[in-house]
Amino acid sequence: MPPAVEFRAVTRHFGPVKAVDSVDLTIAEGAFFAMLGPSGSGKTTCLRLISGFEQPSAGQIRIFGEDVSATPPHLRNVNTVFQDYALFPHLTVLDNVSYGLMVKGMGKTQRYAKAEEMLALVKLGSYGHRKPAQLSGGQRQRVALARALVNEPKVLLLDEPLGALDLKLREAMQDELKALQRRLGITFIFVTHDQSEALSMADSLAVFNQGKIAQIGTPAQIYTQPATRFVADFVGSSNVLPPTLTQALGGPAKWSSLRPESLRLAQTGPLTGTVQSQRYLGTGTRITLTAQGTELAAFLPAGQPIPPEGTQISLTFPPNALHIMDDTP
Amino acid sequence: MRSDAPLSLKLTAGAGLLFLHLPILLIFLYAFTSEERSFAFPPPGLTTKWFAVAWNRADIWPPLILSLQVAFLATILALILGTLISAAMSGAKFWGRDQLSLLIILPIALPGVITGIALRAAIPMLHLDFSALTIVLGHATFCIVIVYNNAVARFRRLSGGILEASADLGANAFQTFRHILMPNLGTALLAGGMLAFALSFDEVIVTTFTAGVGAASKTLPIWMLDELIRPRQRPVTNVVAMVVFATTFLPILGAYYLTRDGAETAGAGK
Amino acid sequence: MQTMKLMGTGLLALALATTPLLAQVTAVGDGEGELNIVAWPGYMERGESDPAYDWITKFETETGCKVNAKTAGTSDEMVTLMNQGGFDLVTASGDASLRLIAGKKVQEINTGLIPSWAKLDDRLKDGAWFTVDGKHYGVPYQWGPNVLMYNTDVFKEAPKSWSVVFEDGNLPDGKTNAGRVQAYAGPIYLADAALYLMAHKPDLGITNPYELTPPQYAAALDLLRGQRKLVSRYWSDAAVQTDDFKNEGIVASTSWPYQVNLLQGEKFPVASTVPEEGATGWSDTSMIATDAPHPNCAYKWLEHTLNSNLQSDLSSWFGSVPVVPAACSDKSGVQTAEGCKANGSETFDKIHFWTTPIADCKAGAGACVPYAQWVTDYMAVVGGN
Amino acid sequence: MTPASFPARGLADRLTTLFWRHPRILLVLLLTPPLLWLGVVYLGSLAALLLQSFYALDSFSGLIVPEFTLKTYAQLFTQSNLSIILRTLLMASAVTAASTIIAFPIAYYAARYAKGRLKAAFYLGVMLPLWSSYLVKVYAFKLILAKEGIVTWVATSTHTDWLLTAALSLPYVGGNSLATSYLGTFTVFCYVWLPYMILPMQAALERVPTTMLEAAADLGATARQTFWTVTMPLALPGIIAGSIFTFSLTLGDYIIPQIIGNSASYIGMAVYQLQGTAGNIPLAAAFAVVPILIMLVYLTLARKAGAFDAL
Repeated sequence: MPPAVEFRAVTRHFGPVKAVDSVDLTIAEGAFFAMLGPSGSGKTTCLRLISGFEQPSAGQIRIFGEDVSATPPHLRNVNTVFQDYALFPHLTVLDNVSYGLMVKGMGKTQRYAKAEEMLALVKLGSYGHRKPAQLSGGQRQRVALARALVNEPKVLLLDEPLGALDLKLREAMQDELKALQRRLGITFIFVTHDQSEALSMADSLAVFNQGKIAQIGTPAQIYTQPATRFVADFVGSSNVLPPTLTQALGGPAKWSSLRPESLRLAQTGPLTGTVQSQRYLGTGTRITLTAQGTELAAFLPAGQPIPPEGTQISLTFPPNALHIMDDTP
Repeated sequence: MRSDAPLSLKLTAGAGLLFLHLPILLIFLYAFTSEERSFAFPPPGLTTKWFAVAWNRADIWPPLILSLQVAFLATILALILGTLISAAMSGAKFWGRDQLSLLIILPIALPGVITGIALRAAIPMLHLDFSALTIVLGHATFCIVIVYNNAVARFRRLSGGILEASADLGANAFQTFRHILMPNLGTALLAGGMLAFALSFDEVIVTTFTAGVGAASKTLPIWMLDELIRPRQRPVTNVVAMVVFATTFLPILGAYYLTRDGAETAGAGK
Repeated sequence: MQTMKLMGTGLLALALATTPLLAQVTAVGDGEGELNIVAWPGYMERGESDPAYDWITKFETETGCKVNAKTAGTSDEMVTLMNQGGFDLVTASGDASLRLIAGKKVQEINTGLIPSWAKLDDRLKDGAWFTVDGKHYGVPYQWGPNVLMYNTDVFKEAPKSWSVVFEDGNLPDGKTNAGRVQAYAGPIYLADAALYLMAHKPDLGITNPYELTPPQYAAALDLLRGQRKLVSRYWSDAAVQTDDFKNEGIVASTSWPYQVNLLQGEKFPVASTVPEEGATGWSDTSMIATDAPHPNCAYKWLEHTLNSNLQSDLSSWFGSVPVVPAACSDKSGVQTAEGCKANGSETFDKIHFWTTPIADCKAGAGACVPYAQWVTDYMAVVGGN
Repeated sequence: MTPASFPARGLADRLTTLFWRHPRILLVLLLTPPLLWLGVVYLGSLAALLLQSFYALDSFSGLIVPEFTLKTYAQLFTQSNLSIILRTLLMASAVTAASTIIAFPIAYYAARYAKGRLKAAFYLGVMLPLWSSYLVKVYAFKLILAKEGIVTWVATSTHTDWLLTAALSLPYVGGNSLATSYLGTFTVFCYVWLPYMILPMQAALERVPTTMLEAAADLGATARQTFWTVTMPLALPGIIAGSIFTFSLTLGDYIIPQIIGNSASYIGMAVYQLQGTAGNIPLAAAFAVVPILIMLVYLTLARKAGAFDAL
């Protein structure tokens, strides 16, 4: 069984700018895959390369083993949920959802039936006659989803799908999307700049930086074993330690990462410094200190005494918490 | 939230509008004057006979029909060309884009007399005779920008993704054009077309240069120019002006509502 | 590209096929259904201005030639219109006709095809303004003087001199003439100034107002520059002038009898006179364009223009003198012998007819200021310089 | 199991694929007809006209000598022709300035305060005069401004004729009557082109978000400061767009100064008369170069100011 999507040394230039720089990527069938990265890192371009709105300057893209280099978007069995939903303002919800079936030549009764079915699936069964302008943001999001899914695509692409929703709705939709993906078994690929969203939803994810993939792995791998300083910094606000400090802590002369939650207060410890600030986070308190010339953050779970600002403290950590990284940033 | 307008603003705005309309009221008044050849103020007497006279004047109808035909053809041409440019301009960046935007505006930004005299010099070089068709040629040239402006503004307002969304859902370029682009662009094109039509219908400067000889090239404004220069039954021109004024009322109102509603729908995709 | 070429060739062939040969017409065939004429305002009446004056409708019914008239306010405009082509006929004045002949824009007339030619006024038959090397290039239409029109409320008796429009001064009502007089916008009006100087500055030695040596010309221009201060608007259009007499307080101006008739017809207090200096005048000729698209209709029209009824009505309507003397007295139209006299039929020898100024004049080759110079300088004067 | 891609269903699909593979082809197809029209017919016409300006008129035969010369341009720089150009520029600038001032309250009221029906009424109020016959309007003004016309009649009946007399006795701009003075020409120009100024100005003002004005007020700006520091700079593109019309239209009009005014010539009139009456096409073409150059500079500056988006 070929992978759902495969990038082979794909490069995309915009003038002199390399938006995507020789990327190799394999996304397994049925995966819920996230592309994570700051804006301008190339993740959205990768998504548009899969849908066909961008064409690679070099390299090859395969969907289910099939080279789609010469296939325009409208002939790719791939659908997209756009960031701003891109609903057709002049069509009703029902016509929006059945649009893909209509242009493929399906009769009215049949396509409306399928569209109604899909609307029911996204819990918008009674909204078919409305115009997009009469819907709330969350409802439009579901219409966009239904409009894409009704075509039974091999791969569903989602571009910052939850970006425009408020926090509560976003959390509900995260669960719904996840459940929907499991139920349909379709490969979902979504793009986001929100690391917590990526970590909580995806089976596996790729972290993008400056047109390249910095790391691919499961959320746990990415979180606990960041491959580069960039990943450690971008995903979950790790402490990044320079080679000298790593060495002082007993590691090799390489960059390393240390999660704030693995640090513990101790009478004596390898790290000592003065508390500079503290921030109460509900489940605990985050304090910052400068130790051995490096600014560090530590997460102290609730129920512990919190040293006030200005106090000299020592910190310790379990031996396996110090994660050694590649030297590449 | 918005407070009421200051009195001084209301007064100046009102005075400005009055300035725009007093001469028009005068045109209406002199459609009823009993004087025939040249006007003097105040009118010596009032009569409604000029409406009947205008109706029966055989020489009004051919220019009126010609003007409608010319405006119609010029509008169609401008619609096609203006839409093509706006589609090209709203797509990818390409070399010469800025120069092209200048070129489109040129026929209306340069004085009509320049456009007129240039076409006057060029048309014989194309082995064309001056005729109603060359009037259409001239009018279409400066109507393009009217259509273009309306269309390009709508392209800009269209939530950019909907054309991509259509392709994504499996529509080819022609299906996207028919099902997505035209319904969303339609009202803007209609509004642009109406404005272009009205502009062509009243145009006199370029027309005097591109018109042929004889009755076959006599548009309504040219007829009016003749009538005004050589007055006989001058109130008849006022009657015609008044009727044209009254009949443009609805299309202009229509264009207003079309572009206004269009803005709302197009913005709603966001 | 190939198709473009083919189309071009096709158009060219079509153009050649429809262009009549330049040779003189030898017979008048059936009308072509249409006739395009460039004419002075008031020359082409179809009863729309006044139902009593209609000399087009009958012609149209008889010949099936539909007449389209394009009016021109100055001779220069007429020449330009004829240069642009597409017209069949022009009613050219003497300051345009020779230019048209020299520019080969009008064709020789076969007088044998115009039976009424014999009825023409003998003084006009071989007029130098349309006859070159014994060949006739047109058929006389009407002639008349450029009169001084004045408001009879202001002038209890006719002004004796053109000075009322040329010299700064007070009018009989005691008020200044500044802003109350008008001048003609055509460059040929320089001749009116020259005519005035001929009487008032004899030392300049002007003998012919159309043949001016540089010093004479400069004096005429100076006079016109002085006149600019008195004139608030020039007229090139008969209707504009009648409006200005009614609404702008204009009381004296050079004019055509046509405007005098129009205003008198509206009971407006004006009259006209030919002052002691004499007057310039026009003698207009109907000429056929070289590439006239409707030559048969054109010949039919030429014959029609010499019909006594048209000549009589036209002279009464326009205030001009018929070129067919019989039209004054044969009661074929509304004109009468007194009317002809009032329009200046006996002033023929006193009128300095419009003619195109050329550099080679009696004073010698290149001794006079040519017309192109008149145009430039007079435009500058009117433009305020 | 559905495939990863669908086969092309016909010509439309294949063409779409072609356009997708080579977007330039679509661009070329879209641009060819308008470029043929504007680039070849229109620019070609202008070029042909400009070429003529390098020819000269033979003063003897009155025919154009098709040989390169700068003689015609030398003629353009004679005193009388320069004064035509200067007069036209002054008039166009004055008309543009005055139109801006008169248009502003109308545009501002329509954009900021008018709503619903009132807004539609304002729109109609501006559009209708724009589309009612230009010629008939100009002739109506003849009647308004004539010595024995409406203005005089009103002035006499309200005993304000001293004001009119004072205006007419102003040096240079005054005259025998409004209809035969610069004041009259100026008034009619302002009247006829006013809607062309109001519409883009209103559009630009409407685009100024209310929140921005509120932000300015919130930051302590007075109404006057808000107006000059926020509203005006944001409305400027619209004003410039409107001024393109008022300036250019005044620059080229030849009908208004013929009907209302003191027979003083303007560029448009000069072009028309030289071409139509005098048959001096080279000089007419040289005259035409003046507004072309002025407008090209004007448009370039306007584009930099973002005025094209406001057109």
